Amino acid sequence: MSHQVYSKLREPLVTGDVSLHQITEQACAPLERRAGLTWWMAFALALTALGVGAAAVTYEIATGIGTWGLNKTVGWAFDITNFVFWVGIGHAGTLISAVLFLLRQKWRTSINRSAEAMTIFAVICAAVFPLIHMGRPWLAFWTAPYPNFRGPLWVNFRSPLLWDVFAISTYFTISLVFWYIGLIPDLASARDRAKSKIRKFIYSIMSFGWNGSSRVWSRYETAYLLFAGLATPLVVSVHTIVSMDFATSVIPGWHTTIFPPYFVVGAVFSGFAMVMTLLIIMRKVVNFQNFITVNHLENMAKVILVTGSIVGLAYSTEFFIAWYSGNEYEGFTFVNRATGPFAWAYWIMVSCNVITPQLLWFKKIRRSVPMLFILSIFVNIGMWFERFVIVVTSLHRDYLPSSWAYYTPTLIEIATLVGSFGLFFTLFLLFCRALPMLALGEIKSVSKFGRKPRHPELDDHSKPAAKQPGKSTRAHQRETAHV
Amino acid sequence: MNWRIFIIVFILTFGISLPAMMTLGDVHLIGNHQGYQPEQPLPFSHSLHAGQLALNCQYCHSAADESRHASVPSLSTCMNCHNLAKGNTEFAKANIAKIAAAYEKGEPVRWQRVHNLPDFVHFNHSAHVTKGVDCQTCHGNVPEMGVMRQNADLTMGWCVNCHRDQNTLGKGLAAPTDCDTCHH
Amino acid sequence: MSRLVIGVFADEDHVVDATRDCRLAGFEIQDVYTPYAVHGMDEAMGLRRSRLTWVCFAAGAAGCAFALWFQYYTQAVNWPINVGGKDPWQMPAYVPIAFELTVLIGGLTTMLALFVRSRLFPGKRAKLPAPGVTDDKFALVLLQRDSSFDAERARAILAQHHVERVLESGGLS
Amino acid sequence: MNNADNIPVQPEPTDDMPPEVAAERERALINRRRFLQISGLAALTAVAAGCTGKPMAVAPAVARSPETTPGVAYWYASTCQACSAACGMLMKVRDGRPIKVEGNPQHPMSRGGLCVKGQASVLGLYDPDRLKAPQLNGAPLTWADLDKAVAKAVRAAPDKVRILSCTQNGITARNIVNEFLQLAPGARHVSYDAVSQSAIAQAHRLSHGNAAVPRYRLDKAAVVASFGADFLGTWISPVEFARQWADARRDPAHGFLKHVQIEAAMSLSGANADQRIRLPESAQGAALVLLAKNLAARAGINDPFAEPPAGGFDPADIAKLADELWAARGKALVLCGANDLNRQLVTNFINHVLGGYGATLDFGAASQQKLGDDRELATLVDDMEAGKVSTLILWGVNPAYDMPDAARFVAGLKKVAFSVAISDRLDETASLCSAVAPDHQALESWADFQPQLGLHSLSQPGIRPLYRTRGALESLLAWCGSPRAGKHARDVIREVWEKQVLNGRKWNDVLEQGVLDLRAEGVPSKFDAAGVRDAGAKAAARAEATGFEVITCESVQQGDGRHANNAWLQEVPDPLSKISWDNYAALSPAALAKLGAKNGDLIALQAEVAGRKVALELAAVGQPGMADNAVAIALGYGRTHAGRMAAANSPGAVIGVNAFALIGAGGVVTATLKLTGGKTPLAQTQTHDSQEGRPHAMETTLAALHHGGHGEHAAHEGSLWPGQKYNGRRWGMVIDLNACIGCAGCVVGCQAENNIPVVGKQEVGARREMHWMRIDRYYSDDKPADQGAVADNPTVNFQPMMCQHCENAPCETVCPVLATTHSSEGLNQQTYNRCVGTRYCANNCPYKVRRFNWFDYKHDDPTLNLVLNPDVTIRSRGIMEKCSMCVQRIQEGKLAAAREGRKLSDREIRPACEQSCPTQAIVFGDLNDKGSEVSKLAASGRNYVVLGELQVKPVVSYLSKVRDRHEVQG
Repeated sequence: MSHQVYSKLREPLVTGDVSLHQITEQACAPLERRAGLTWWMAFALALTALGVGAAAVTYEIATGIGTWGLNKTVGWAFDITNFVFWVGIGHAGTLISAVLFLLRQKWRTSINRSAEAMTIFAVICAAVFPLIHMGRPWLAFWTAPYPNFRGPLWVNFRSPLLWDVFAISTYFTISLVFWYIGLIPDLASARDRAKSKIRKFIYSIMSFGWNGSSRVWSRYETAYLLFAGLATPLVVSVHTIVSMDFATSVIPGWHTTIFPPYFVVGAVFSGFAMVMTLLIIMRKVVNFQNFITVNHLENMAKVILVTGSIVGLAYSTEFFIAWYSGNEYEGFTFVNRATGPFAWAYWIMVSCNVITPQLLWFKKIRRSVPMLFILSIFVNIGMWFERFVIVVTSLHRDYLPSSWAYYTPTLIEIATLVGSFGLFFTLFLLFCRALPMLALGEIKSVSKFGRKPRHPELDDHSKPAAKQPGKSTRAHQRETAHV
Repeated sequence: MNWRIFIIVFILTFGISLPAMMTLGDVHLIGNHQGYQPEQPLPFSHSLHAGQLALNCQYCHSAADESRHASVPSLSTCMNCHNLAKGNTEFAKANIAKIAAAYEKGEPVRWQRVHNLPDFVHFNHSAHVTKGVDCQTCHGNVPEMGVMRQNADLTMGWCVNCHRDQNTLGKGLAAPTDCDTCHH
Repeated sequence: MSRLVIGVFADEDHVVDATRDCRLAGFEIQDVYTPYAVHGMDEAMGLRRSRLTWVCFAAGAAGCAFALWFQYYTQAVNWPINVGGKDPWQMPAYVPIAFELTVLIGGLTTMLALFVRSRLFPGKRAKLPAPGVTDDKFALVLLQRDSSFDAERARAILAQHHVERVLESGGLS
Repeated sequence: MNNADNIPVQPEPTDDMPPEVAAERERALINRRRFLQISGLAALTAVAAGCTGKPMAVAPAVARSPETTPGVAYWYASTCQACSAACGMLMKVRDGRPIKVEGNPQHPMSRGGLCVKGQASVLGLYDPDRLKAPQLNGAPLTWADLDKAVAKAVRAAPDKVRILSCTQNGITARNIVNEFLQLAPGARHVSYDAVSQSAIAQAHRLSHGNAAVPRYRLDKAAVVASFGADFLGTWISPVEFARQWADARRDPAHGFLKHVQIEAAMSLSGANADQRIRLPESAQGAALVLLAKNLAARAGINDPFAEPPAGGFDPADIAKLADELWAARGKALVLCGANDLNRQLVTNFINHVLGGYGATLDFGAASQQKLGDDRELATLVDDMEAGKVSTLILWGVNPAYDMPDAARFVAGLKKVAFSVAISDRLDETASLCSAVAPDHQALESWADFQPQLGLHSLSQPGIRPLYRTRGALESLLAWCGSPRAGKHARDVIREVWEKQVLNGRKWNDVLEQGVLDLRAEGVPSKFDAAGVRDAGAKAAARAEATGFEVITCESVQQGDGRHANNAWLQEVPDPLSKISWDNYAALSPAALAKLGAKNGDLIALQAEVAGRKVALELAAVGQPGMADNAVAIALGYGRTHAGRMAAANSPGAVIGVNAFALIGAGGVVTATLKLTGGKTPLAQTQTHDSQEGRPHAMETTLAALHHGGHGEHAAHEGSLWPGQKYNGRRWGMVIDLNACIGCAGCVVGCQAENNIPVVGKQEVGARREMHWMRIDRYYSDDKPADQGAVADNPTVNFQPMMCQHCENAPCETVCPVLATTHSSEGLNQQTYNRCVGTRYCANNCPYKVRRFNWFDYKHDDPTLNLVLNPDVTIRSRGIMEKCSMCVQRIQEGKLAAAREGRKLSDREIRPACEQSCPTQAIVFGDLNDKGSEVSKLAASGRNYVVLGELQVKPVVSYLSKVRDRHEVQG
């Protein structure tokens, strides 16, 4: 045993000595046991927030956008801020599942399911806002280019808002497919251990008759790889297109070529922060410390540190270009951000997004779960304010000083924001109860990773290969595949 | 469940029904009342007046060449003829007597409007009459209609396609297809 | 009448090796049922590379072409409308949607192809060779078409690879 | 659309029914109103009806009269009665109801312009708070009964009858008043103006033996100096003056009227002047006297004045002004806005020295617009107090509201046995009277006017009276027992006109024109300098001032307050402060800071005016350009009995405070100000005053222009895209900032034409006003002013701003549903019914001219809805809207030309803003037609587009403003 050398870099992805069956047991446990008090309290809280938001949205749709604090100068504020915020949150999920998959980052396996779920729910939250921000949301279907009897009158394919429609719906669809395909084998596991008939029936329908056939696994793996390949440029494109809502406009502070990369990085930044927030809660609540280890958190903290620094670079680049361009409107907009009536929002953004992540240079902080939790909350707040700063401070003082105006949100808008969090957590909590939160198949496939073999008879790898054909190749493969 | 059945159901649901519902729903939404033929308070016959008697449309609908409305004739216009023409049949006599009585009393007849456009469409009769568009082009073969009926579907596409054809098919009326032609 | 010989294993390394050996010994492998995608199984079973990649590529290309054509048709042919003084055919503006439809149609087609090819659909009844293949068991299923099937040898190979138990069955249900 | 379109209403009004059949008439009225409700609502219900296909009935007229073709608009000439200026007006009557009023281009005085109040007066017709039937002691009755009661009171003591009327200058009105006075021997008629200028007439009585206000002729002037007279905004005949002023400055190559304004409070005239001298009210007399001395010295005549006390102004400024005036003698004009005999006498002396009488001031067509006589009014009130008045007929006046000492008037009124008010509503005065005889609204009435001697103007109705009202002329005839009693006012007027002025001209021709110009010109007059010396001494004298000098002024939008219930006028912001729905205490920013107050802080104002203690509480507002020791308060607010709008739509509330009590008897009124600690929200449409040095509202100097420079108008060319071609017409507009005075007439004209909703104080305060057009007002602190510190007396620039109809419109590109697109004639079209309301277009508009329907702005008052223009869709909530360049007018114009088989001529189509502009600052036309006016102006050296560097290529361009002033120093 002592001659077996395992690299220090290859720390086990799953801590604790768990067998395959134990993985299934532990992962399916939250589905099968009765919900605890914590869950019910959290669910009640989320549902209340959702109710508040639903009431606010109902009131707004029944009365008019005037129930918000917008005016003729500031035509978007909380609505689009929330939209971009949630889309951003939705990026980490796909990033973790697709990009890290393509990069063969095996540590993703224990967090990708919940990250993907988070993506789906965040995109749902995001999609609510373009819908309810419309003056006549009941006519939202007019943004679809369907054949009609108006001439036919199509849609305007030049509008970034229409690109959004396509990007968000594509992103949602592909993310959902990706997530669901990942779920199918695990649903089969849940099905095959289900005791009650109803459970079995539901999981039977949802698992598409999955039986673990290796022929299907083979295609499945190819398809999964393809989805990852499709989702990776997609995730970049979505936030690029969202950024084009602003970048293709003529408003100083919006009309910026740096926006696409800036938005994508910001989305990764905020998305990872939100994943971290959620996972820290989840690993505690459902006892997943074995699967979601401090190593996972540290890895994510590193991503947050890098993206946070890029975001900080983007902020300073904006200022530099505003000065360097010599454009008086552009220059004013950025000075106004830092010193104008919305300076408070700007400095919240800078301190949360640029300063706090720098603490992650310290390993102690990176490995301190409470510190990470607090930091991730700060980043969430900061990234919300980043979108608020971009949307509102650019609009409130643009070209003609005669139109300059201030913006104050109303209670309805705040309630809508609260409601979107309610929707998100309601969906997430239901997900925790109804679906396997860990990608069983994937965790099982890495459960031996960085760990000594479970079976004593497999201990000796130095035995001649002839005696056990294939053995040495397998073991070798496993060790090299992850280099 | 057989997977073939599943695929058929899937295609039926998403491939056909949804697009069909959307397109048909669209027609319904903008209020297609083609064929609308409301009952009128008096049995006035266009086929008699415009058909057999060959009265010019604008004899009664006199504002068609100067106003956005073609205008429904006033009772005095009816009485121009019906002072003398009292009717040949009992039915005609009775109804013409009703007109005369309403005229005497000064009570207008409340006709049912056949062609309705939404408020955001500013159609103008005079623009079309001035350019020599026949009434029948839109209103159909009125001289053969006993009771007036909406001939065309009056959808936007119907308007626009005719306007477009004027330009592309060389009919030469230079009909605009700008939005603000009708929507302002 | 064909019968199945099912070897149930507890470790992925064993089942992979058993599969390879069985295949090399000339046994027809009906399938191997595993709780997760076992690395090296394709090679062990001698499976060809999946053609889903080509399906995805073709569908994506078709989606892209459709998107470009559709945007061109609606904006420049069917009813060209002056929007912001721009040309009816304004390629850069149509790129985002062309890309999105490439991904959407490519992705959905791949999904459908996977489901159709693998006969997966909601409500299908799962046919398991042995309990636990979705949990912690690995089942190697050998197809016994005729009497030339050497059951003894098969069992021997399975046993050599630490098979937990061997079942025989008339078919999966 | 309009299911009532085919019901005729005769615009030619018929006689009132005899009073005996009042009951029957009432029933008829109900039917009629029912119809009006239907037609008004049709526009609104049709959206729903059109979609749901509910049956709609058409009830055609039983017999159609001429000029009642459904859907066709007819225009009738009339006279605007929104203030005493009596400008010429045209009424647009569509389907039996006036829906728009515009200036009458044939009118020699107003020449097609109409001020903001005039534009809004059509809404007054449909005011739901009008009185609907005569009243006696609070109970409605028939006209016959009312006439009996009034006639009895008149007959009882004819010598104790007094008629208190607003300025009545029409020959028929005078004829009837004279008949009344003859039939009631001993009765007296007193004229009363809420904002009196009676000192001018009195001064001319002393100096010229002619108690008249001369006709001021800016069209003949080369230099005008105004001491506190806001002649562009509110003074005597602002529309006439504004046009003359603008015409005299329009083409700087051919003469340029220099305008110097000397004033304490920032007025529209001061904002537009070449040079504005900020001078406290108390120093203006001294400045006038010094100017007179300077001029006398230059003229070499004996100077009757003592040296005035110094202080408050720089004598060098006055000397320079004297030089300029003297150089332009014969073409110079000095105006004085103070209702102060002494200052007016000095002004007369100055104008006399400058040779103005007979040239720039003319008695040949003396103004008849302000006939009020303060002394006669004082006598009347004395008589009332002394019980010498038994019957008081109040005609078009509201002294209980707008007399400085209203309390004394009210007390006197209680001693009058019988009082009858000819009024359109139960206002502050009418509600105290024994009887109320509701008058027709201006658009329902026959009347005549003579704003200047020899200029006769007719008013004819555009609709039959909506309620049981009667014209004032008819009422007076009925009450004095005239043989003409019971005759229709039209016939009475026609008879008088036939006798006095028609002189063989055809009545119908004159009626069609609306105006008859028989003015004499260039009448010489003699100057008598006897009283001038004394007046000069009194004018220059300065009391030891403590506290703030109070300046009460009419605001451009509210005037004397008679339109307080007109929502359009409440909503239109003040041209300078940009505050709507309120009046306030305007203080210089320095004074505001000294008080430690911020905009909107409540202050308590206490003053003693002519022995009365006055205490008011109102919001303080910093107004650059105010003299530091002055506080200015707009009159016309604080109406308690005007109606629901003046009460901000909540019973008991009142918009603003009544400042009439602060009007003194000629001298300077001072007050103490104290912060109360309270705050009040202000509805302000523009909160940032500076242009931040950006080249939006551009300005150049006359000298620079003569040297070929006109500011930096960089050309912005080049594009990645070939762009769209406009082969037919390409509509465009040029706005001459040199002519624009910022009066906001266009704003209300646009509102009336385009069915723009009123949103109320709270929503305006939330920056959600719906006006498609706004006037941006900038205070420039980057250019040194001629006097005082930079921010204290800023240069003011106005810039009308509405949709610029950019060829490369950023709004169009971003709309996902093609709701905003470009037309083949170069217009940016907004298709309301396609809009889903993402507001992306508004965000991406660099000019911020798009307006969003935040709520369903209710059109639920069936009477008010009658004013809606059937050619413009009512926008529901969630929809974006904006200036369409009055595309309904463009369609109508093109169609009219096509119908008549002719080519469309240049300037035949006029958008509402262009039409309404008193100074003709806006020109619309075809940019592809090189001969069109708009093309010529677009090629002018002063032409520029706002934000040209964005390459959005607006088709609206501006001509930079020209001021005759010194170059920027340093």
